[in-house]
Amino acid sequence: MDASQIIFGLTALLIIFSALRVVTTRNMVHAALWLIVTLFGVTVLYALLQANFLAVVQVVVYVGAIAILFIFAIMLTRREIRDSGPQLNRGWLLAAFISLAVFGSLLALLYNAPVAGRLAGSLTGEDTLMALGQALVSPDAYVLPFEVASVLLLAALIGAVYVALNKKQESDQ
Amino acid sequence: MNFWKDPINVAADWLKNVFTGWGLTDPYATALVYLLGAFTMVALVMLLDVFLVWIERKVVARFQDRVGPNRVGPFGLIQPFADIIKLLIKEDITPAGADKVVYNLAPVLSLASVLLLWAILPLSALVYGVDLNVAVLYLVAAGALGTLAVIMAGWSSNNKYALLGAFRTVAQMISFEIPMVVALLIPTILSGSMSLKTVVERQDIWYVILAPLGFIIFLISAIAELGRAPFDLNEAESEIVAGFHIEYSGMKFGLFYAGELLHAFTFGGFMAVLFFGGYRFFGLEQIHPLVAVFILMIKALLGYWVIMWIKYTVPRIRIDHMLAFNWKFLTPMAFALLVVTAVMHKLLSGTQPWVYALGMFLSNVVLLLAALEILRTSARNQRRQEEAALSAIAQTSSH
Amino acid sequence: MATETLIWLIPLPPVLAFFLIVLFTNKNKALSHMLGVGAAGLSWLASMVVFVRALSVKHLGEHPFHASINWLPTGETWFKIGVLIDPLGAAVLFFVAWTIFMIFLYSVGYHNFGQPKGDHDRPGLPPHGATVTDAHGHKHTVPSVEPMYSRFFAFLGLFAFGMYTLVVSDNLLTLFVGWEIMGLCSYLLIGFWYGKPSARNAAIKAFMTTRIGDVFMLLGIAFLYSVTGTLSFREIFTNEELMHALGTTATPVLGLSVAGLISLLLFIGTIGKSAQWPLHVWLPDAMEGPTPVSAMIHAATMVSAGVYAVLRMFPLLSLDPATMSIVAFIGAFTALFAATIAVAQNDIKRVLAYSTISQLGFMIAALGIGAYVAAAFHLITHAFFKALLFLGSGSVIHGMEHGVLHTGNHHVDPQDMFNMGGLRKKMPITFWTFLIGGFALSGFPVITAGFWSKDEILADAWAHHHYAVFITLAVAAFLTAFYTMRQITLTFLGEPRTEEAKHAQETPWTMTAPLVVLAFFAVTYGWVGIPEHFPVLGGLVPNWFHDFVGHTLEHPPKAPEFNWVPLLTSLGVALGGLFFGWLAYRNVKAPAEDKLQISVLKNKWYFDEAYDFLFVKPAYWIAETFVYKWMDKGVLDGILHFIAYITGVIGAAIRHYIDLLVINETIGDGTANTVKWMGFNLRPIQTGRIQQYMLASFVVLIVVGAVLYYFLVMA
Amino acid sequence: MIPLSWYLVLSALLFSIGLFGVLARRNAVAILLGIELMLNAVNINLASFWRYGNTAQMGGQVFAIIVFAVAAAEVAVGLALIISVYRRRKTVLAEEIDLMKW
Repeated sequence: MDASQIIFGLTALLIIFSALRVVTTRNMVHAALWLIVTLFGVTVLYALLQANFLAVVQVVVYVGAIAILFIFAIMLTRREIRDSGPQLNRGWLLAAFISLAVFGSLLALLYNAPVAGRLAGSLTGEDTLMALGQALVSPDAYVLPFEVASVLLLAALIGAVYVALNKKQESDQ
Repeated sequence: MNFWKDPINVAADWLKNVFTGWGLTDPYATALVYLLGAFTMVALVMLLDVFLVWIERKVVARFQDRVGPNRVGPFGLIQPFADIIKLLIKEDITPAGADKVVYNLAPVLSLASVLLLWAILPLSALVYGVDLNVAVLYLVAAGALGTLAVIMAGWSSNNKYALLGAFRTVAQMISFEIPMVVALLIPTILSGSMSLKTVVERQDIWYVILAPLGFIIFLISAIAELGRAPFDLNEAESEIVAGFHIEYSGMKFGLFYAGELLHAFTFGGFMAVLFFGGYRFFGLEQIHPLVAVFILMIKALLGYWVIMWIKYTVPRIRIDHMLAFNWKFLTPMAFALLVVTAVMHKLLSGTQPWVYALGMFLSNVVLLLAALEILRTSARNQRRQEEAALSAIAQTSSH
Repeated sequence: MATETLIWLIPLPPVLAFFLIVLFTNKNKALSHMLGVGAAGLSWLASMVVFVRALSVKHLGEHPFHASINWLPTGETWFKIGVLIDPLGAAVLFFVAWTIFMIFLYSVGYHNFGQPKGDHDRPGLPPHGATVTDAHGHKHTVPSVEPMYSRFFAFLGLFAFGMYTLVVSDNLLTLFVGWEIMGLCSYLLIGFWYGKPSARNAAIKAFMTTRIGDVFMLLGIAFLYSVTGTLSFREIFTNEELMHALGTTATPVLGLSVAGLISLLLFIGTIGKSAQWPLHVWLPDAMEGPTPVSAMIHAATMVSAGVYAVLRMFPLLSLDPATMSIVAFIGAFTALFAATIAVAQNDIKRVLAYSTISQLGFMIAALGIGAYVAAAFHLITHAFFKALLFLGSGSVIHGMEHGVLHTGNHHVDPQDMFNMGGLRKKMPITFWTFLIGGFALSGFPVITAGFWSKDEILADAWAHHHYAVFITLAVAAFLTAFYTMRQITLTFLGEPRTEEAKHAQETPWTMTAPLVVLAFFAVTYGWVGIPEHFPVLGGLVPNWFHDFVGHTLEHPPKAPEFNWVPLLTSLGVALGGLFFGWLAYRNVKAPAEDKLQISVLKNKWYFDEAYDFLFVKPAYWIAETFVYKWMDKGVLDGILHFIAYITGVIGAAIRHYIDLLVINETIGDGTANTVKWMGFNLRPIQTGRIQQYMLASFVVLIVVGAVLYYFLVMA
Repeated sequence: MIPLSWYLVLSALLFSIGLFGVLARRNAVAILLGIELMLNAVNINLASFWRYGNTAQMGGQVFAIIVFAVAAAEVAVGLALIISVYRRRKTVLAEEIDLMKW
């Protein structure tokens, strides 16, 4: 049991617990905050996997922007601060069963997949950030998905503004 | 590695040997040593924070042509401690209906986000927290944590005004994050790497000379990120009471206040590292690591002084003007600068250093002039339309 | 001008007149008749010039006036048409020109040119006279002018053109063209007064019967063309081995040779045209037309065209004795047959019509027995005195109409001989010219031309031992003389039997002048053909006609040597017939007294009824019942109705079993119902709740994943 | 050292928890939270496959970044829609937003 395994165990527990909390808490803001805790757990995982760039981007993008967006949305769409009534809809039992079934089938897949037992190779000396940067922009690697992603973001930006904008004009009249 | 050259690492190894002696296996020992190192760093920084309170009050006084605290101890040095004691004694009130956990966690997080920054600040060639290769982005991530703390504070204090203040602060911080990220990219382009240690090492010519406009944009967005001076609208007295930390009193407010000051100083330090050569001062830093630390501290204080200077001289800007300024002027200019620097860096990379420096400097000046020119024409059009509207109203009324 | 071009131009003026009258001067009566008469005059003049030039040519037979042009392209060669004037052509041209000119002049008077318009005359009906108030103010009716005056002259012009083309043409085709134009004109002129139903029926009857003959003639022409490759007379007849080939090669029909068959077919055309025995029925009815028409068409020119055609084809005919005997038989039989009918007729024009048929029978019989010159001679003389008789009867009728108008009693038929009588005092010129014509017809010895030509035929018959033909022709001649004298006595001699006869007046000069001219020819023309060894008069005048016309043939026939028997028989027959005719009818007052009014003769041996019964009724029956009722209505309509019924049934079946059942129920409504059912059952699935959709999709994911996994990985 | 299977099991578990969140929660925003969890699970997988695979091949990390971009875009548009639905329909519960067309 070396250090990384311990850290992995702890963060795994943290992630699973906070994910369950996200899904079960009745107070929406708490759910958002628990999501943020999960995100931090995932950041730690990335750090463990020595994917530094992902870890930092995870924090900047998810925690910095998306979580806050969630909190904004939750604030804007609640009549009163505390949500009342059960947060689970009627078919939650079937949903639970289905998710367990999915989990089971994924485990089955893993059980048979040959790759599962492999160990991590050494990563000393390589500057993964430089390699990632080049992979992102070199024409024969991933420049096209990168550009398409940027277009997607632009579209989403305009879309969100447009949807919100209409509403604002209406509310102005 | 003799003690004289690299005192901290020598101490660290010594300590580690002590722990292994006590029977801890190697990983645990290193983990413990890192932990201790972090503690010492935090302690020193908190001490510095106290000193900053004093500096703040003295400088503010001097700006407002008054002496500032000089009663408590020589030159008022004890005044900060007096303040701390006052805050500790004050009654700690928690508003009814506040979300206890989140309410109490908010101030801790805001201070934590500032302390996290010190991990990547290279104090000297050998003395630094950790040499992250994504240090620049780490800086932005820590900023994101600060935003989170603000929201949690605003929402958990169950106060409509706190919530509104929090929203406005968050909007401001997120908006100014983008020009800051772009401004941070410029030293990355010039030095070719994101880790601050390599930025400092490759900074033979101070980047402020190569990209003065970059420094200005970084300065403006940093001030906005802090929520101070011209952009401190959210906790301005004349606006909505005291912003998101209305309901906080006692030491919780103290934490927020200390966090804010330390954040300002940290950004002074980052300005020094990114644009003023960090701990390097024409070779003086090789003498001894502590000398390097001292040089860095001097530069950081200068940066902090500039921030305070702007704070107490520039009038407050309205929130929509501020956001408009950011989105319509600062961000486009930042992107333009990024492109220009990248292109010029590639063009001039082969030339002598002085040609390179001159070229970069001139490009920045030209860009600045162009930006100002665009600003002036749009302003003039705006004024002409206003006058036309006015004259039209005047005519109709005169009939 | 060259004779050939002159010959080309002869037919032209009448047809020009026809078009001018029809198109332009229709309204102006004076201008129209001037145009018509002028054109006829021009043609007459041209014919006379050509006739004189023909006489002046020695041996016209060998090298006649002949010119031809390329008309129809037949592959590399051209079908040539042209004009030919040989001795026969010249002679016929002579009498045709004269008769046509006389009839043009006569019809001016006949149609009362210059008289006032009729009170209630309608075009299409004969004029009924106009009431005129003279200087003293009292009214009396005067014959009115023919309303369709210029139309009459136009048709005459067209007819003249047809006759002239027939006469001058050098080949069978243009001959046939002229033949057809004359057929058309006879139809138009018989039915001139188209208001009268009898005129209309007569025109149709004439046209149809001649048409039957023409069909066979056309067959003959086509057969000739296909065999010889040309229709020109000279090209065929001068070609010895062609004639020989025609004569010898046999044909499956009746065992005749090719030449025989062709000539027989052509002869059937002549039977139709010259109204010989089987196809004679149309000529008597053709009397419905105005008298100049009857005179010109049905006495002088048109009917003689048939004989002219046989004369032209005589060399071909003479090659086959069988056809010769058929022709002879038909000619003789028709002569006797027509004569018997003529005796019992009361209408003045009908008597003459039947006499024309019998005289034509004489000519055909002459041709049948080989008497080429005699036939031609009788053809020409007959044309003159028959035209004279007809025009005479026209002026008699015209006079009687004066009487009818005078008395106002329109029920009296101006044409019935028993209403006349004693007209010699009222119409002296008409009487004398009519008398000469009658004597010429009956063959009064020596003086009249009729005697010489008829005697010629009898002499030929006797000389060539055709005794059967000789006897029939003699009897026919006797009957001819008898009914001629009957006619003369009934109309002219004795006392006027009716009021109208008393008031009959002489006709104006335009009508009597032609009578005198024709009478002159009726007498003098005979003297041209007196046979040399005639007892008294033989040598006085050279038998010009015989050797002139004879030379048209390759080897001209010998004149028959003199024999007393034919001479005596013709003398006896002629004088006997006349005497008995006068004796029988000198005091006959009414038709009842006439012993010869035997019904069988009166009704023309019931041929009309027979034909009606044999052909017309069956034709109607076939058209009416057989084709219309049975074929059209019964069979075709039947089939159609049956098909309609069947489709109706099939349609109903399809609708009932396939359309309603299969398509509507199972396919149409069926699918609709199933879709509705499926839609109804599937609707609950679409709850609108997004989570249920995701739920369903993941269930499917798992199931499919498991299945795929099992198959792909495990197996 | 941590075997790859641990990461995969963890991400599978996180994925199914997210799935449960999506299927069971009534609040539309909670559904988006669930989706975020699922996307994070995917990212863990990508990063771990990158790390335990051939680290020179940056495919894993690149796709993780792209998942970040997509997630951000999706959240932005999703929340904008939910807010506009809320303004129009005054409800944010998934069950009540069940009209097929507006």
